[in-house]
Amino acid sequence: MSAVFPNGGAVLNDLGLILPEIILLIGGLFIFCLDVASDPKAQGKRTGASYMALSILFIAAALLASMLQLKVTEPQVAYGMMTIDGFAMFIKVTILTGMLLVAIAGGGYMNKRTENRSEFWTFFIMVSLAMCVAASANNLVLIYIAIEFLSITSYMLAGFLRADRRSNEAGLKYFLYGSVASAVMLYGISLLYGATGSLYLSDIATFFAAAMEGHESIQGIAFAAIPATVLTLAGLGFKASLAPFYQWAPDTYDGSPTPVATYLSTASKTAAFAVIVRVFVVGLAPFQVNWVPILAGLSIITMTMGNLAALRQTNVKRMLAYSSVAQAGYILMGLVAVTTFSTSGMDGLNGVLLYLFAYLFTNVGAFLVIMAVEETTGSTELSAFHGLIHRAPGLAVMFVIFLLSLTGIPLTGGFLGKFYVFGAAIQHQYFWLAAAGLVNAGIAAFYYLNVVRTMFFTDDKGTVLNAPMGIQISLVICTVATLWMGVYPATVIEWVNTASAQILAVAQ
Amino acid sequence: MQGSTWSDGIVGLLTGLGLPDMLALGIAYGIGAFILVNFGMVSALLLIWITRKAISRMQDRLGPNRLGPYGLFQTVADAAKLISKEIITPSQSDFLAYNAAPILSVFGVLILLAVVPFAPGLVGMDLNVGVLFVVALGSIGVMAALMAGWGSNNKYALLAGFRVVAQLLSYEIPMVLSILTVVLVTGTMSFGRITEFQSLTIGGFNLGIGWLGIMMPAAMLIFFISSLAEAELTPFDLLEAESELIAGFHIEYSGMKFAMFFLAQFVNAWVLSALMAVLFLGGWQGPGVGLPVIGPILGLGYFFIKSYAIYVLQQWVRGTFPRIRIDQMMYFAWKVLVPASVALIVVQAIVQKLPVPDPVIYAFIFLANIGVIWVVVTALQRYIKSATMGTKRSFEPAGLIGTMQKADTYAMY
Amino acid sequence: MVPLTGYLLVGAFLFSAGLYGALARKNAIAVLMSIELMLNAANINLVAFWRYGDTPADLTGQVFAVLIIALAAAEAAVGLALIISVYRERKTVDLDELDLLAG
Amino acid sequence: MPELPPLPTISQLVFTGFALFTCASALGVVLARNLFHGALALVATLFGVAGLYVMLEAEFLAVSQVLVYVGAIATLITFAIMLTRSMMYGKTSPLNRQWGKTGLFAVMIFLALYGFVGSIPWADSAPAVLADESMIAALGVEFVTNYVVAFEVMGLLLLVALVGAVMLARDNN
Amino acid sequence: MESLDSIVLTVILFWPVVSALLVLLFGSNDKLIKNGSIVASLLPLGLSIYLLTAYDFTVGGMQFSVNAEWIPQLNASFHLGVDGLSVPLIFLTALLSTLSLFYSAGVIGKRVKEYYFLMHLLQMSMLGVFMALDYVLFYVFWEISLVPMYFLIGVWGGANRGYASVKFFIYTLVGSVAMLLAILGVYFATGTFDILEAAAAQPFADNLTLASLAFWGLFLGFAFKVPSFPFHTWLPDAHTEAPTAGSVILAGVLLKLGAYGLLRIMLPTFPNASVYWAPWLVALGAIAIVYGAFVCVAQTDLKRLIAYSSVSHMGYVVLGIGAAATVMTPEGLANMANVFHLSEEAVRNSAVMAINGATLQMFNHGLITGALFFLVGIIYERAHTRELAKFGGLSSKTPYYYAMMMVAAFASLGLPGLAGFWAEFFTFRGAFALVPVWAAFGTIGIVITAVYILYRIIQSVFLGEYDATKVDHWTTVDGHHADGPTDMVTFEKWTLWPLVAGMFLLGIYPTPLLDFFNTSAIELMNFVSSLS
Repeated sequence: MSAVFPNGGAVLNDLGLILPEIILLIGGLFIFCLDVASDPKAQGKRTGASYMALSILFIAAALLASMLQLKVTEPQVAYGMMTIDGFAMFIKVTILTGMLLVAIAGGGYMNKRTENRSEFWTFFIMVSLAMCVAASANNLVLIYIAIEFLSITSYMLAGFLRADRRSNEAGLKYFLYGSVASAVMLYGISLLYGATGSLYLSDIATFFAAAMEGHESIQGIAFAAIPATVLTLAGLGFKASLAPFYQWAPDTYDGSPTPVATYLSTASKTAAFAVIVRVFVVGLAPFQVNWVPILAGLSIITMTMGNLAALRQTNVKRMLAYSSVAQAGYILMGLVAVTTFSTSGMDGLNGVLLYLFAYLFTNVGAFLVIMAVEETTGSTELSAFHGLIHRAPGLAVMFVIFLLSLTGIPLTGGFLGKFYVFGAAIQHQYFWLAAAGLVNAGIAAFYYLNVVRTMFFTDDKGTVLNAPMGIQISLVICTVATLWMGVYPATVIEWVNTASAQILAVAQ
Repeated sequence: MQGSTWSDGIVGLLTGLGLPDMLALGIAYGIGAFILVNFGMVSALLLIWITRKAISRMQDRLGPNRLGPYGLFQTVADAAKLISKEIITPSQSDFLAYNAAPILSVFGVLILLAVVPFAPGLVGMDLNVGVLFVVALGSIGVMAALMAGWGSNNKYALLAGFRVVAQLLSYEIPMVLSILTVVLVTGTMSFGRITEFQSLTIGGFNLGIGWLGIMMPAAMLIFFISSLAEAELTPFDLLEAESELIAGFHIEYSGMKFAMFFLAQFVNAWVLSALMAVLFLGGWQGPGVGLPVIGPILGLGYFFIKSYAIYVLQQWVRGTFPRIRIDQMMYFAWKVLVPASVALIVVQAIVQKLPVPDPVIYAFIFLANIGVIWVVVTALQRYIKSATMGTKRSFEPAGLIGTMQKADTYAMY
Repeated sequence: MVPLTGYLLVGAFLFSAGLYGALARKNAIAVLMSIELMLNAANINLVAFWRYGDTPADLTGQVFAVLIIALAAAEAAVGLALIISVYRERKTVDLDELDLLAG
Repeated sequence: MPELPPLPTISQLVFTGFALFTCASALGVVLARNLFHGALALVATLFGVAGLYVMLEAEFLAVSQVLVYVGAIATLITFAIMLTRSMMYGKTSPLNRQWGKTGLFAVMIFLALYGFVGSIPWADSAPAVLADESMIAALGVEFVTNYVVAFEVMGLLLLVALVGAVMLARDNN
Repeated sequence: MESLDSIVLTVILFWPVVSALLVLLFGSNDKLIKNGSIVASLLPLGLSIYLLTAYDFTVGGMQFSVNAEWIPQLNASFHLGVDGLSVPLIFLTALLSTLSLFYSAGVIGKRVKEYYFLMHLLQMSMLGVFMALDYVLFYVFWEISLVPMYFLIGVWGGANRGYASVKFFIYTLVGSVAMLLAILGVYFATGTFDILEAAAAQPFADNLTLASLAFWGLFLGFAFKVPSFPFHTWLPDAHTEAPTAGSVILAGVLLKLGAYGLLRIMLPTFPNASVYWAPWLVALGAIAIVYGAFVCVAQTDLKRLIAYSSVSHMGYVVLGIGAAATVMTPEGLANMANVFHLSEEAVRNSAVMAINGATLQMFNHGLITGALFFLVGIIYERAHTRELAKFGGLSSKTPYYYAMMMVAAFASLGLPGLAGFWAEFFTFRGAFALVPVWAAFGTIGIVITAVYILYRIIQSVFLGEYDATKVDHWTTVDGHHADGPTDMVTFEKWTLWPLVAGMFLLGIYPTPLLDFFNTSAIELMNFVSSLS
């Protein structure tokens, strides 16, 4: 029973390669079946907790599995469509870590608010699975389907609290925006298929490379790559909340349940960037000169729009939503300056990965603080954070660390990310891009500090606030990771370099 | 489009006259379509007559018997009456939806006749995807019902529209799944090929009794039950339940428009019977169909006998079973038929991959079918026993329905 | 023979029309219908490109199209569920009236 | 429109018919004031597209299109329209405030695509395809070999979507 | 002592972190925190004195170096080292930190734990900047210093503290991000983050445009910190709102970070660009001197006045550095010699003198302004106002305070015999030889300084008629009601004496300090000569 696939791989051998996905698949179905099999009357808080524990277990197992593969030396292909390389594994580790943190912290939040606990946890694992698949996919069919899987599950999770009007609305709006965007992307993909005759990224790259060398017959057809690229980018940019397709993000993050918003703004964004990297750096590599200015422009618009909008917010959750839009702009900055054979250790791509990794812990942490405050005060307005240092010193201090990391202050992971993406821009002498980043750093600092001011610069003592255990655990992990990446980043950089080197080796 | 079919001759004739291929084919299909449509219309009269007769006998009365021999022309007279009746259009009805619905309804049924293989070589168009075609075009009927329900501007009609969607879509799934078991065995979706598959050649002579229904009784049963629901017959006639919805989605229709719905309904029931005959009872297969000249005629005869027999069986069920409630209807589809058919498919998919000769595989499939029937019946029986708390009643439809009312909490609606 | 461009133009038209509907219609269900148009546009492209491609034995376009049809079904199911869910709470599916989240 | 040769062949005529029908119905979908009529137009469009598939010799796809799109999606949409019918005969315009700008945008998109698509020298001759029967089989084989991951993920997606849709749409009681 | 030398910088640098953590962990008792912190801070102070004594002039250059692997992928290492420029500044940092902690023990009553934690962190970051020889490390410490300062202003500051702290943070952040971009540019040009190696590699030596971009990137970062005119607008707000100890550290040390960066990084790394843009630096410095002084005269708030005096005084530093920048290349040196018809040696000496003036000014300004801010704090604790108009005739009521203020103010004025004099002397001596016009313009500032020191501070606060009603509510330093101004108490005296002593000492005998600065200045000029 070892059918061989055209692009390599055999049925049983490849199972090991996609072990994280398999674990998640089993986990999701297991929880689902467990719920179907169990007595509906006996369900309650206890089952919620056990589903949560199971989910954490499965996600942790998948995380472990992907960590074991982190050191793959040679990119491998599973079932013809999934590339298992350092890049994919790093993204998977990032995503699964994020999901794990959200699960630990947000489980109680969701279990308390919904009756459909098994569905929530099933979807939660499935969405992790979708992101993992997206990180590995090397064929536009699979990329599209994985992204849709991720999106559709996310729509449902965003609108999960059916009785909550805000959640409802967030789900619907997310759905409508998202579906339009993915339809646009699909149309772009179809043109790409028409132009190149294949949906494998490697084939597409080969075709365009040939076209760039000027084979008469295909040069004309390669012309179609322009609308194709633009349309595809529109869809991918949507998932990564890049301008001008970011309007969904604040609405969705604001309205959806906080754990969902947390993973949407971190893990989901990571997956989206992973796909963008694969499509642009691998598939459209020969076209680099054409898409770099587009991406650079998008980067500037994204960070500026995000930051300017965030300035006006009085709701911290919404503010963070806009800020995460701005952060996407920074991440994109690294992608603008992808270099093959960089001797400086900064090839743009590792900047993106580092940023994503650091951003994950930081933003998850920030959202978890919001969740902790929301759990007690029921509000995410800025006023709910008033004097937090007296009410929950630990929370306040950790929040400051996350905010500083988002600002890009050294000794935090956020600085490392900014350092790398700025480095990439400088290396390619995109000074205007770097200048835009500079101005935006100032703008961003303003609204981040506004929160710090609310939390710290008062002597009023309010009611004491106790964060649930799960949130505390996740928060401590996030804090430690954020600081660790800031103080001694050598290990992470080593992983990231391996990951980016592998994908760049394919791309060049 | 394999093999020689009825259209070859016409096409050959026309191209001989100098017409382009496409045009010739178009004309040939046009002729075929004309014949089929008229067959459908006319057979509707017959079908209605059969129904009336069958139901009457079950109710211990004679049924139509005045007009023509055995009252055969009664339906014709009824049709004439309907045609001459006033056509009423409700105020504030949706013009487009209201008027298009009956047409679509008839269209959706008649177009199915195109893929029914009447006899060897005698099929409107032997599509490769004939099975899917039937399932797909079935949705036109759903749309028509929805349009009628919506367009009538009547709340009963609208409610019936909702029910149509719920019921037809629900039962479409077990139906498709049961068809899929056939497709799995035969490896084709063409009705012609499925029929051909059911031959049984012994010593060079085609006995024509390699019917799949023998091998797959469970699948056949599922198909039959689903087809009852698809045809909106009792016990699944909730769509027009007089006591609840007065007359269903066509409550506001009168005269010819009503007649069209009526016609569509009967023809639909027959088409489903015919499909069951094709899928499970060998279609035109029978002893002697392999013979040179007489074969096709025999085949036509076999086909009609089988399809009308099943039609009568449908009416029989209709006449004897009570109507079930909507939650029971949904429950039965989703929690009995779908799991059973899924189980069948899974078993079949695995069994067919076994490296053993075909007869062994068929034996396995047969056993699996029996097994599924046994499991379903046993489960239902135990369920009934536990639900009726000790009253010892054997498995019977009334008991089943009686107890299923207690299953409300688990119903989906 | 019909030129490939003909199919592509039908696709382009459906896409543009769908995009217009998706952006301009107020009713969420209408937006959903427009999205279906866009998906169909992509499907027409895929199938047309497959048919006119160099290697019709490579069924990529058709395979993708089939998957997209299935996906559209999933998307529509979830979308309508969300619409119903919102409608139940708000008694409207007019996007202009769904304004709890803004700013 | 594509430049037709002086004497259109039958297939071109049929194509033109289908194309016009599809496009007109599509316009109906986005412009219809009455949402229900929009849904009917959608059904018409979907049938038109199925016709195009038939012309492209993708019968399986055409039938799948009707099966899934008309049979499931359009029906569901119609169903939802009926459920939320209080919106139906609203006095207000079905279009939002940006309809003008959006319209211009859509026209520009179409013209841009027209420009691109029309100016690219696509291959105009189509090679012969596989015989129908073996094509469907080949399609099936593709699903379980080259596209097996996509196929499996798709299945999972359908499962999740189904469960989620039921959960979201279910009445609270 | 070999083993001590190899770890002394690390110990100095991280001891405050240890103290901070101890504060955090064992800080249940305010008194314990306060006393413990003061005692703890004696260790870096002692070790910095050890550095002063142990620095080997005969060898010169970077000593006590530590170079450990940190981020090997980027060639960034944990590289510390001190030379004649940084040793005195480290001492200054340690001294002012200890004094601030000591003084704060007397006046800080709320959120003591946080306060001391932040003070320790601040000390660590400032020490780090003076020690770092790696760009990444440098940047890390540089940027980190923002955070504790931000909190110090924001939590323990005056009424308008929110605004002031954010302004401080964002201005410096924007500047430092610009600096970061320049640092990255240097990295890509040289492939190393080592400050010394990068300077030796001379990035962008052949491309003035890029060099200028990097130069201005760096300058922006440093200028915001110095603060050089016109980047100074955050300073008055921050100084005014900060708590006393915060102001002291801010004025005494943080401003020096910028000037230190100019000398350590900017001049040697971009000599070409420095020469090219030197006139601008000089102009900015001179304008700052005059402008700062004029603004001082117009102030009504004592603390704000002293804050602006910092702008003016740091102008001397920029002027001196700018003057030296004109000769940062051999060509520049030759050119200058040519213009002024002097020997290259003489021009070189003038440059050394200008640098010496700037560095001396950095140190002395730390002492003097530190003292002045302490003094403002002392009166504020009693009067709860800093309005100049509300004071008058305090000389008779608080003679001790008056004396202290006189010393500090005259030192600030540059009275010979006190520390400030030498700095101004050397600066102008150097600058007159190199940039005579702007130097002459700058001297206007000295006159104006006299005006505001004598007239605004001495006259309006201490002399004239004492009117008890002008101040609403006098208290003693620990918050009890008082009928009028009370004189300095012991802990305040103890705080100020070291500084005042320093002013006298360095005013009379600046040589020991000058030795350090002169060494580094000469090394810098030697480096210049080595370029060719």
